[in-house]
Amino acid sequence: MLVFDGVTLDFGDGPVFDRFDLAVAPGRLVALLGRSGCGKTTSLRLAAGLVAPASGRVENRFRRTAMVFQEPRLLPWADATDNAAFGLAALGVGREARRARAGDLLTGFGFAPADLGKRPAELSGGMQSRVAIARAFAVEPDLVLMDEPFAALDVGLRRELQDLVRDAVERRGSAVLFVTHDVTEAIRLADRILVLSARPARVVLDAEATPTADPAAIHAAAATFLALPAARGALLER
Amino acid sequence: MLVFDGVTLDFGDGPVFDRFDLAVAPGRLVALLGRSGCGKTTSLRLAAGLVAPASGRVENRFRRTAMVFQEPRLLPWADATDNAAFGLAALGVGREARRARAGDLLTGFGFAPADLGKRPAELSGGMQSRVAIARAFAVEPDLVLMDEPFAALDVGLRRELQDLVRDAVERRGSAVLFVTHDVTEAIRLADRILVLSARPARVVLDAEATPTADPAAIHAAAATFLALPAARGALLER
Amino acid sequence: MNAAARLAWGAAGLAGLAVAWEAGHRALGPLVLPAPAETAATLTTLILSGKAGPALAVTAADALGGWLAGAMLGAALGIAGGLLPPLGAALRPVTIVILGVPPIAWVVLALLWFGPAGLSAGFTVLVTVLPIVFAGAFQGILARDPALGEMARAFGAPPLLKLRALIVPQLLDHLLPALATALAFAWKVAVMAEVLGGGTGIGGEIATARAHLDLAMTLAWVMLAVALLLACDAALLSPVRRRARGVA
Amino acid sequence: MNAAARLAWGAAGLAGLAVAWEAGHRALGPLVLPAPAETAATLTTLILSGKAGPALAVTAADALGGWLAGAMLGAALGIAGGLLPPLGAALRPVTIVILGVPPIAWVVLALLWFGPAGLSAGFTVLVTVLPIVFAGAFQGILARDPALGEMARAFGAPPLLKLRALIVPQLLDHLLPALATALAFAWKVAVMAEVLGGGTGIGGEIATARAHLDLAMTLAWVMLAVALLLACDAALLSPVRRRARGVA
Amino acid sequence: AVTRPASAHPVSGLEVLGAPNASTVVLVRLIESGGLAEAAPGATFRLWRDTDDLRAGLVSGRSRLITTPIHVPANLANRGLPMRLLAIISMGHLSVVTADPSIATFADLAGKKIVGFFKNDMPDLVFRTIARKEGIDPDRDIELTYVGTPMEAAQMLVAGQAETAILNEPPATGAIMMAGQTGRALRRAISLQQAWGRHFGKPRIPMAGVALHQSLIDDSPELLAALRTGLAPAKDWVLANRTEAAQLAERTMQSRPAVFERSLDHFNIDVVSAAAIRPEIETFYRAILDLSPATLGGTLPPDEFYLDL
Ligand SMILES: Nc1ncnc2c1ncn2[C@@H]1O[C@H](COP(=O)(O)OP(=O)(O)OP(=O)(O)O)[C@@H](O)[C@H]1O
Ligand SMILES: Nc1ncnc2c1ncn2[C@@H]1O[C@H](COP(=O)(O)OP(=O)(O)OP(=O)(O)O)[C@@H](O)[C@H]1O
Ligand SMILES: [Mg+2]
Ligand SMILES: [Mg+2]
Repeated sequence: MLVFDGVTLDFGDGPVFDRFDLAVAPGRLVALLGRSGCGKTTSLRLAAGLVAPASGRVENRFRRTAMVFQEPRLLPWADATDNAAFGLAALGVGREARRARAGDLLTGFGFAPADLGKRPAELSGGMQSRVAIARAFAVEPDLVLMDEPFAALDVGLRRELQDLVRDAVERRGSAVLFVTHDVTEAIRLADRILVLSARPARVVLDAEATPTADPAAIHAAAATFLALPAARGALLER
Repeated sequence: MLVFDGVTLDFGDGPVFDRFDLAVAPGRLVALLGRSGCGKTTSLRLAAGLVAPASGRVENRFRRTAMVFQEPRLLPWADATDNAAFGLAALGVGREARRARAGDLLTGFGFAPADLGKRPAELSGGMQSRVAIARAFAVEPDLVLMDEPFAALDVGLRRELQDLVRDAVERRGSAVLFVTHDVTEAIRLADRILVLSARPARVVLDAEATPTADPAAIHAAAATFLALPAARGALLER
Repeated sequence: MNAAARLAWGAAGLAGLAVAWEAGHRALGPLVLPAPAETAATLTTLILSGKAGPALAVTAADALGGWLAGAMLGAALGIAGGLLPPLGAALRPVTIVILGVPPIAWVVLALLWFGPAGLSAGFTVLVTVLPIVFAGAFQGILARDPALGEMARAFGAPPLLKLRALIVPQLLDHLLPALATALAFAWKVAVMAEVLGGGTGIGGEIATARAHLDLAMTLAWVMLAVALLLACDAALLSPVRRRARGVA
Repeated sequence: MNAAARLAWGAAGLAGLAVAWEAGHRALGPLVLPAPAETAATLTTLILSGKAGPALAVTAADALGGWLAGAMLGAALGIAGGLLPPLGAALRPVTIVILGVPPIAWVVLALLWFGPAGLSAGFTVLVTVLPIVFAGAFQGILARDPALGEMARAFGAPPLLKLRALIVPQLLDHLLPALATALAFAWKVAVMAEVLGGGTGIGGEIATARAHLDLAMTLAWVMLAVALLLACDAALLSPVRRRARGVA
Repeated sequence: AVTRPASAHPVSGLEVLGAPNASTVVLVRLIESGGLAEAAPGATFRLWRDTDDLRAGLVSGRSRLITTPIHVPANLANRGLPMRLLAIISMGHLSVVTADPSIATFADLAGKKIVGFFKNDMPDLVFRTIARKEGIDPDRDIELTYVGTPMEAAQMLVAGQAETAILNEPPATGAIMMAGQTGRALRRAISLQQAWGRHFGKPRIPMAGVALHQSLIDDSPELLAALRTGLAPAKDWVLANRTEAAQLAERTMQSRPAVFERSLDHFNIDVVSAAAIRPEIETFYRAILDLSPATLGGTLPPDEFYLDL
């Protein structure tokens, strides 16, 4: 269970959060939507314990948390495999074993054998994203914090990885807090969709949802969703 | 006019381009689609003269080129305004004038006054993207090279900025080479859509298009587009 | 950490050093290590008697003049060498040689060119400072982010803008510590050159105090030199440190 | 640029230095600057006569021993100071003082602790090397990318992994040039300490050559020390330089 | 030497370099009393710190008149610099100073720890020469260690870090006085001059002198004449006016007057023509040549090296 309880946070130019509440239970994928700069990334950083709230409480009772940052955040001096294996290294997995596991994951994500040894500067943007995603999933986390993880990926890869995430939720019972700008992606994946207002962030729409892979259903739902005044106000209008 | 004529390029692990041709005329927005790692970013870097082809010719006859990189590439020690003003500084515009112009642009992109003085590390991902976009448009370029520029933006901002790009094409007659993963975005914006194959990159689909802002028309066209075997093969299937 | 806290901790560090000195004095006796208090008293007398001023002016001119010249030359060569790899590869071993050659090898040259009193101490400082600053500038150029360089090229930034907005801010990361180290060396080397040289400045006074077997006096002069070094570091480098990366 | 080109350019730089030396010799005469050829001949004789070996061993032990000890202490303190800001703020002025105090002040202490022969040259080297390496390590820690640190925290990386995979590779950027500078200083300071001290090692031989007013011999010994320094730099630091950032 | 006809032009801008050695006070007195004012108006005086300083002064032509340990001009003459030795001004100022009551003669040094200075330089060579003559192998029979300068050796003696050291003047006097203030008894146990006398004839060592560059003699015979007439009276004045001499030394050579005055008894100043005691000088040079030929540049200096006072 991940719980935000009355969280307040201010970077010095007005509150980003003001008594903000949130809960994510195992086996649930919660999608966060909201305009740029509203506090989505900050909420993930709070969840990961990278910033502490000024007041209120953040409690993460999951055993193993992993994070996909908005940027890849790869070690520039390590190759793709070692980067993908970083989380495993943090768990104490031996070098050979972790490289094998990371290599398998990356190959599954469309890496050619020659790409496995490339350093980040030699990888395309989407390849870097995939390394960052592999790094998170390699540790088989109970809670995955994902910050627009598929923004740099083409349609095909995006679908494959979306399926991977759903799979983790359904088969392993992982919890996912998923930030995205893409309403169709949220509808495709989420058990629950939260729309945040501009700063200070408040939940203006909290909708239960049923994940689906059917394109027609997704587009229909997206149109309906964006027609809701709360979503419209928070996502489209100035 | 931007012309690629028989361009070949190899980073040492097989060719990325092998006798690749491309032309972008003034007043035209050409969208590039293709799977991750196929060479889209590399084609923009060739156009900007940041890499030279091993053989073949890249000719850029536009007077003023600007680029929006896949990552923001902001100066970490400069604030948002100075970063957005960098292109103007390169043109020799005085400090006050360029900061004023950059500040106006950023405000137009949804920046609050307090955000103008923030350094990149204090900006959200989407805010950094916007600074990079402002940096490019501030110089009123004839040719804009854009690498997934709106991937980190919410629906509302994305639409606004898409309109800005179309505006530059239609009113100023700028040319745009636009890399995106989002088929609906390509359909919304492009005069011509190119789909690249996997490495070595080849144009597998070359479609003239008519830009439109009507959501229904866009979704219909996107479905039709993805039903084309060439697009389907290049974008969705492994 | 804010400036006040940094200052307080710095003072604490220096106080620790003074305590160690006092302990050494108690353990070894005044003939080996005079008491800090006695040394400070001697220093006060020196300052009040007006003897400190002129010596200090000479040493400061030697140290700061040599540092400035060496830093400018070293930075210019380091930047040029960093931007032009063949030049850099050619200069690197040369600067190592310059750094590694003990002063005895060129003291005759310096004395001949600059005379015993005049500039020879400053020249020795220059020769010490140059390679240190060269290494810092060179590394600063090499370590810069290529992604930002590409961005600047894509926007056709002229060389001067690149220098000001990209190269210098990244350079300072490496250049500032090199300048600080070089500054400390400048004081030390100036004093040493004076001790071995024409007998002017603080070094000359130290040589005399030593000839008199007067340890407290020797240490008082050393203390003066070190105090000036700390003052210089605070006055010259702290502002740059604060402004670093603050360039547009 | 590949290793061969770098080597060639480096040799070109050193050749330029030799040309300057020859020109100086022609202009100033052998009493000021002996010919490079004469010096090289003297050096060859020295080596063949077997006098060079033992002196060299003593100096190498002084220089490398002091360097190693100073580098380890300096790096440890620098890393600790970088990771713990108050400690860093306290240590910085202390290291500046240590750096800025002229060797004459240390000589008394060194003589006392280590006697006239033994370790006093090594100690002087340590005292010179420590602050240089401290500054490099300190800056290396401060300059590391906070985004990567957050990433490691998010994955719960244990301290050792952080050190190995994140801190060290970023550190090397600053630490390696500091180690190289310190190494050059180590040789120079070891030689100088021997010149001023008990008369052992290359420095002792230089002191003797100087007492004989034999400039060619003095420079031959200096050349030997510098050649060793260049060899050391190539042997000790180049591998690390090549491996830098190659850590998992 | 060929001397040109006397010129009427005085030498201007002459920088006289004095050895960092108490006997230099003789030449200083000569300058201060105006003895050179006519031949070399505006002559300045400065101590040289090491032979590099001296060499640069001589090569550049700034300094052509010096006081110096006498092996230095001989060495330079052998290297092609036309140096001439005019007079000896110090007949030796080395002694073994100790806190060890058991040391009275050279033989007592056997098995002891002794601190020396300027290894392989003249003081060391003198000590080694005498030790050999006394039947002591300085490398085996005694534990000889070296420090850089006499000041450090004196410091170690005073601080009790060493029991016995070879010292020159005035550090020997300074060490004894300072130790006395703290109740530590130091004394001059052995005069190296006396020891020298036992083996080489007279109990004195011609150690320091006044030397000139040949070009100075050519340019200004008047200066040479002024030196010839003035040096001996300058010495006499120093010996007769010890307090004033000490003050003079303080002003021009940064000595401590109290130490200097007491040390006067031990640094054996005298003014003797170089040509007149050439045999004694050559005895000294030969002794050095035996031990370390390079110190003199390999051979004895040529005949024209020695000038008459
Ligand atoms: N400097 C380099 N060294 C080696 N290989 C490189 C380098 N730069 C790019 N590549 C390779 O070239 C190929 C094309 O890269 P590019 O960045 O153009 O892809 P892209 O189409 O932009 O992909 P994405 O959609 O993921 O951004 C990739 O396989 C990449 O690994
Ligand atoms: N270190 C910081 N210092 C000051 N302000 C900060 C800092 N980090 C974030 N902010 C501010 O907090 C707000 C929320 O930022 P956050 O990164 O959470 O936005 P976001 O919702 O993730 O936006 P985006 O969709 O653009 O990524 C922004 O206004 C940003 O400027
Ligand atoms: Mg964000
Ligand atoms: Mg790309």
